[in-house]
Amino acid sequence: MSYLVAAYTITAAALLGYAFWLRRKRRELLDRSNRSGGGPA
Amino acid sequence: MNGIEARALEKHFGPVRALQGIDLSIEAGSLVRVAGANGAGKTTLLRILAGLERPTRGTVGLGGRDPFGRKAASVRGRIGFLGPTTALYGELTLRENLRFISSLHGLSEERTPQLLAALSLSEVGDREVRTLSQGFRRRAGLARALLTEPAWLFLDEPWNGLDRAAGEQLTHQLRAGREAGRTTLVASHAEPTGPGGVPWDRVLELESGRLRETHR
Amino acid sequence: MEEALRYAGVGLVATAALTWLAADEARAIRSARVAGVLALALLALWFGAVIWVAPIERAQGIVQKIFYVHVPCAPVAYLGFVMTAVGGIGFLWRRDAHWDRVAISSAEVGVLFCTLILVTGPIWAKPVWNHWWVWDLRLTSTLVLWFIYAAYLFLRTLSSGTDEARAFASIYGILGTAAIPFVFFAVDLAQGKTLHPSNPAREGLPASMLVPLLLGFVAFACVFWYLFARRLEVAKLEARQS
Amino acid sequence: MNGPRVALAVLRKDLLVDLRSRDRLGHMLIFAALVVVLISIVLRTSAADARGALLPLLWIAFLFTSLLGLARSFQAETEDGAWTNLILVPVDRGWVFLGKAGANLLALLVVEAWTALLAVIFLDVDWTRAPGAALLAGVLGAIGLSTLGTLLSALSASARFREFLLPILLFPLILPVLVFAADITGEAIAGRALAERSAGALALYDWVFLLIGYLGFDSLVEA
Repeated sequence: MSYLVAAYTITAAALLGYAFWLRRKRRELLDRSNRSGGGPA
Repeated sequence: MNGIEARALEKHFGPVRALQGIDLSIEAGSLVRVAGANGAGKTTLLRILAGLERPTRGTVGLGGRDPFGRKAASVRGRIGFLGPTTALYGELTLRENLRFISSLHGLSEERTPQLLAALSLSEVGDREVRTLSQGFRRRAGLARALLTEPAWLFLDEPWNGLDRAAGEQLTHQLRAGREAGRTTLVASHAEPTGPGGVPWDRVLELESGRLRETHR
Repeated sequence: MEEALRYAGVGLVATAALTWLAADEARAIRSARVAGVLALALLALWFGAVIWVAPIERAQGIVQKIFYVHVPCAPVAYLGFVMTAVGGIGFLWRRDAHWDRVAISSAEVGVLFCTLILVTGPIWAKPVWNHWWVWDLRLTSTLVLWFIYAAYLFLRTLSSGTDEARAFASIYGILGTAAIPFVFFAVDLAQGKTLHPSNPAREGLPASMLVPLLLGFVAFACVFWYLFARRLEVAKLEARQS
Repeated sequence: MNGPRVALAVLRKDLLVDLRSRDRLGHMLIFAALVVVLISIVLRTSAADARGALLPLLWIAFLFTSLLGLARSFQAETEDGAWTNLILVPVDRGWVFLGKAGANLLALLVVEAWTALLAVIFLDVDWTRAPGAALLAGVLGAIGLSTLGTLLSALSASARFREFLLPILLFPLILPVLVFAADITGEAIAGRALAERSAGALALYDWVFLLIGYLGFDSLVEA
């Protein structure tokens, strides 16, 4: 059972982790471009 | 009409803007100096016009043909370029190097000895290029650029490392090229001294990636 | 062999769809919201199906349910790899950095899913066959592909931002994808000589196992679509930044 | 047709540079001998083992040896700034690629023959049981390796960590060649019939990657 839980949690963690990393990178880049006058995407 | 055109040329190396929109049109057979301080983008401009590096944006025309286009092979064969290095193979002798370039372009056998004589390099012809002095190596590089009798010749700081005699021969070659209808672009930050000077048709002033033409 | 053809057929359709989507970068980026909503809905359905619809398999027990997360990762991983070549060809043909962004985005998401295959595989193999690594055809081939596209990502980190680096990466992406069939054939040839428990055949699955599996394929496809669109947007913003 | 003329000129030039500098080939031969001897000693081989596990190891030894030569395919062009000569040619640059790959192929064939000889001396391998198959594997394997190796070394010539980059890029892609070639030679040594499937796959592999190299090289040189 623990193997089953491990497989699903690792998959969820990887996908969510990557999605949030992208979200944070996107916000970071948008702020930087707003500050330097560039418009949002 | 095998002049040189460029429209809205831009070249970015990541955040660095080496060229920021260059437009120029040079008639065939003219001898043009590209002046400008170090880092103005002279080398980048020459390499792009010579078909060695693609522009990030904009187009290049040599005799109306794009050196980066699909059918650029015929144009490429008639481009001569001399950069900061001789572009020769150190382990090979000067003659072997020039014979290699000749076979790449299908040139006749006499072209090499003829050019070596013209640039008084005959006596070092059989020495490995890496054993040549700086001055001879620079002249050997010039010989390589002139070997294919290019219709468009691009020289990047060719006077660097040349002694007076070699400088004169270079000026002579530029004059001869001009008569023969060759279009030549020479990048040099300082006005080359020497007897009679160089009969420039035009001087292009390059400043941080932009063109400021000084006089006709 | 027949299964491989069906696999390739579906793959072709998916690649064509994603190429059409990626052709217009702005539209692809805007589609992230739709993809996100679809992905969440389908993931919920898929997970519910795995818990309530999928049976407890007699031989392996509950741990067999790793099957429903392990297998759906494969098609999207390969879709990511094929799209890397599509992006590469697009860039070399049009010299438009947009296609290069498509290549990097699909490669990254592809490697993510490929890594998940290589993680969930051993987690499943350990309790059932009592060793972590199984030299089975699909798993081994996927491992080799992982190295190819990890090398692709490594190549990109060395020198980004110049057209030269993009052209180099494009060519390697194309080489990598061209190698896929040869890798499969070579691994089959090499491993064929040693006996290993093969993956449970998928055709003879009862409906109760097929439903969660198919839901998994579709759900993971939407997750791929969402992550790809978001990563494309990040690449676009980075390009505009420099 | 001046394409082949250019390819031949590049090939001749590369061989001349190799002969003149003499170190590239010399290093490879010494390295190959070292690896084969190392394998033989460390694995405490007996003649019987030679046919079984050892033969594929020869291909791995050959792969590592070839790295030395392939990594320096474009060294002259990169260091002496001689890329210009290969870019400004009046033909499709794919011919330049074929010339370079040809020069590498010849070097690899020499190293391969040398490795085969070492196998006879140290591992009592008897190539005469099926010389044709062994030769076929050798030539097709060397073609695959020189094709991919040349293209990837052009890719990594200007990169920073090029010593690491070439093996990382090359090894996963070259795996099929090793498998097919090892299969053909394995069957040959065992005196069984030619492994057609492997021979066919290897030939197709060579052809596909030669084509990608030919087409890809053009957009690679002036990136």
